[in-house]
Amino acid sequence: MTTAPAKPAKPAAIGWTRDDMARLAALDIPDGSYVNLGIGIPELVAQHVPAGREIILHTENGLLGVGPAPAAGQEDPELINAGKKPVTAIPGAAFFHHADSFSMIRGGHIDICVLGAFQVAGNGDLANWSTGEPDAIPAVGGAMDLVAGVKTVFILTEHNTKSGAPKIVGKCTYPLTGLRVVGRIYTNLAVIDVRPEGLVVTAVAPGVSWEDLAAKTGAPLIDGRAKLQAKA
Amino acid sequence: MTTAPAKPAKPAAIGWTRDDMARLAALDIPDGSYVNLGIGIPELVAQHVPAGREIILHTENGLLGVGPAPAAGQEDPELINAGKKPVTAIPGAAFFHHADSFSMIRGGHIDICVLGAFQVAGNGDLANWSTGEPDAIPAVGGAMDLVAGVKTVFILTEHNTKSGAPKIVGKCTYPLTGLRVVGRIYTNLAVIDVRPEGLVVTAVAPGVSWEDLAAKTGAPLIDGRAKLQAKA
Amino acid sequence: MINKRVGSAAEAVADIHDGATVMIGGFGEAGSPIELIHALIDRGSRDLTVVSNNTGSGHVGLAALIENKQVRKMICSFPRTANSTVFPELYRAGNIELELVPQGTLAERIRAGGAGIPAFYTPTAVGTQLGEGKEHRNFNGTEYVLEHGLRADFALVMANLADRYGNLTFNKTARNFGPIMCMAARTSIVQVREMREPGGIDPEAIVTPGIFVKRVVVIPEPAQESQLVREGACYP
Amino acid sequence: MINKRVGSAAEAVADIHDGATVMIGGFGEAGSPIELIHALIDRGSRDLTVVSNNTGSGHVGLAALIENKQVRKMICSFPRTANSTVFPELYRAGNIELELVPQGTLAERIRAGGAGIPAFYTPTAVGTQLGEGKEHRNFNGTEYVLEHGLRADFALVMANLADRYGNLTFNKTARNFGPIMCMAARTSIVQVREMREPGGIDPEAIVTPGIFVKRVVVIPEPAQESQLVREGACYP
Repeated sequence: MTTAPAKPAKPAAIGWTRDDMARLAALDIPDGSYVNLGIGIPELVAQHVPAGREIILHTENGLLGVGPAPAAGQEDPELINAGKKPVTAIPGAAFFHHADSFSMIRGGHIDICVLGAFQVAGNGDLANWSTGEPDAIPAVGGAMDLVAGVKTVFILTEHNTKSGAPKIVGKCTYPLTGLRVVGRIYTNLAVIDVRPEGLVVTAVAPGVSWEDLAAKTGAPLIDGRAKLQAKA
Repeated sequence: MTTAPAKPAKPAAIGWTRDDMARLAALDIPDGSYVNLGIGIPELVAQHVPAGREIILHTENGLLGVGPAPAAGQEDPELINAGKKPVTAIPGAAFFHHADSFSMIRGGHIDICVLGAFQVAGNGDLANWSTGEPDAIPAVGGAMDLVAGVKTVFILTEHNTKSGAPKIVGKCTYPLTGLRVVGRIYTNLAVIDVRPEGLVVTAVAPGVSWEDLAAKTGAPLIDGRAKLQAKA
Repeated sequence: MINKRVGSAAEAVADIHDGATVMIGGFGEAGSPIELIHALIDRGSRDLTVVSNNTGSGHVGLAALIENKQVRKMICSFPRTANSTVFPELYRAGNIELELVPQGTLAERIRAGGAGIPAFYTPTAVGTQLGEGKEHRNFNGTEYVLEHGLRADFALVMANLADRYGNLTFNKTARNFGPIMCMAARTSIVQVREMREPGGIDPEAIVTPGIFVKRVVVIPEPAQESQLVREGACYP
Repeated sequence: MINKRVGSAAEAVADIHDGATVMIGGFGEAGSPIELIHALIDRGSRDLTVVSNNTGSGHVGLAALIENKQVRKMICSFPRTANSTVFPELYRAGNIELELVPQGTLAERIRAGGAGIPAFYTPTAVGTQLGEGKEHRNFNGTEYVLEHGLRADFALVMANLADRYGNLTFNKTARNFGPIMCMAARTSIVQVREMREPGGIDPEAIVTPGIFVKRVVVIPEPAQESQLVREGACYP
């Protein structure tokens, strides 16, 4: 009898975990905000709202006041989020139709949305809906409406693609979702503000050097950490 | 002791009464129609819907399913019609806001509206919102929306003004409510269709001669009565 | 914890500044937020642009606000009232501006403002005085005019029920402009008859979701404008 | 007497002709009128233009309608589904057209169609592929694109309660596109779980007033699309 070959050890994750990233983003969401969370990593933000804060979650398919996921067996196929996953509604929730829902988005009533990204450019351009491959089925959903209408757009994403390419780039090569729309980027390596002067790094994950960060980023970065400390 | 001088006899009203006019208009409203009734004489139409027909009355201030006037003492200042008079709501009524209400109007969902008129021109132009006098306070309400959006516009009006001037004219001199919008006119003297070929009289009130009618009308009339009888 | 309730009408309108654009709900007296309007009279803000379907009755509510010379300009569809001479007199004397808008266009402009639509085309008013000077355009053989979305700094609205999130229901035809004005104003201020606990209003029956509401004041028994007018009341 | 109830889904869709534009409600399976769609498959109308947010799942409902080659063109925002290859295969083979519209623009175009607005400006998609070739215009320093109202010959919608006037309520997030599609279609056909007597639905809580509804079919227990997909069901 031979032993199975040992699996190669998973490389140690670099920087923050997804929960760390979600926690950082949640810390930046003021009490009382109306927030739309994109599908994927952004959904984790709901679990990290600091104690004592109340935020109201909007899902574009017609619900304000999204609650936690239902207990197993309690799912209702007519109570879902934009990712088509079962959710619950908090007491004080409201249901509405799609035109009203996107009036909230387009009309500037949603304070913050947290989205994923394929690419973010140094000027805040975002690409997160299509890889532009010739045989891809194009599907945009509400992404373009969200970035056009929501007051502040947070991006929550791994800093690099699975193949190691930077997601923060000088210029997006994928089809754009919106022009100059991103306000802040939370990755596993850093928190980066998109400002008129460029991409300003306000925090770097423990164990990540500035050189590491710069090497994994496709656009120039400005170190804004000292400035922050000076303020404090 | 002297007797009071006899009041001058009120001249015999010519042609149809207002109730007659409303009854004629009501006869032309198909079962199941959605109808908006203007302020004044048009309101009478509601009382003359033929037995066996059901029509749904819309009032632009947010109610579909207007019922009869409330009994004295039962008025609710928050349940009124576009003329700001107390009304009731039928079982099966629905309330909605102003943007939805005018979506019904502008979107072509109301089948018929019955309006008053200052002037109607031979081509169907309507003037019913302003006399254009320099010191008049202009007030349009929903009149322009109704004529622009409702499928069929009926006019219910006295044939002539109090001073005897024709209300049916070659060209409106008062500010217009809409261009080529009127479908049919019910007056105390006649029922007149507005058609591409001109104003076609389909009925004349008892005791009114064609010459009387023509003399009291400011636009050419086509006699459509024979044609109707030929059809029957 | 989110709690949009404020203690008084005075507190609710305290930041309405001179020169503000204020949408005021109501169709005639139905839905007119009379206590909020009176608080605005007490506040004394001047040079206001008011968006409201009418211009008020008698010498209370909206008519009193106008009579008190706080309104520079009215944007409305029907500024005539049987029982009020306040607006007509000021207008004839050239002391108040009027932008007359067809009622459906007014409603749609307010809704557009709230929905992030800067402009839209409508068939209403084509060929009339109220369409003159406006951009015209033909779509599929029909003429339309371009109209612009309307936004406001504040809205004063009367609703029926609210919860601390600002979710609202309305009462019958008092709903009228309230929901769309809440959408179109940066700060919407609502007087309601009653507060409920969250969940105390059926989430399927909420007419205005709380996201459109900034402040709620409870006025359990609002004054009835027509009764005040019959009594010859004047405010202040 | 007005009575919009018809006896069966088959009867309700019997006049949906070849070449018709059909709006179909639903966001994923929530609000998808599966029995009406299956009746349309039975009816066999071809060359349809379908306006719907998605393209269906598995081999039932909307996916089955597409698979049955009845749809010439889809107007939708998100034609990708984890568990359906029906649309992608036809699309890659060039056998179905796609007009991809951002979800909020799709909703607003439908609402505009129903509200008599032929066109409006929106900030969504400016600077993107989906804004290319569209008329652009600047209002107050911001760029917008012109979008056109959408109407349809028919709408197929799932609601919850109805009365004989066609007044409707919906259930939770199954409301989504239903109310606006009822507005935008010349003939809107609605399946509901239950009919009530007039007055049996609170007039303040009616979401879609009956004026927007032409026919109602009662399907007390509609099939659950995700369950059918799990079971590997195919229609017909």
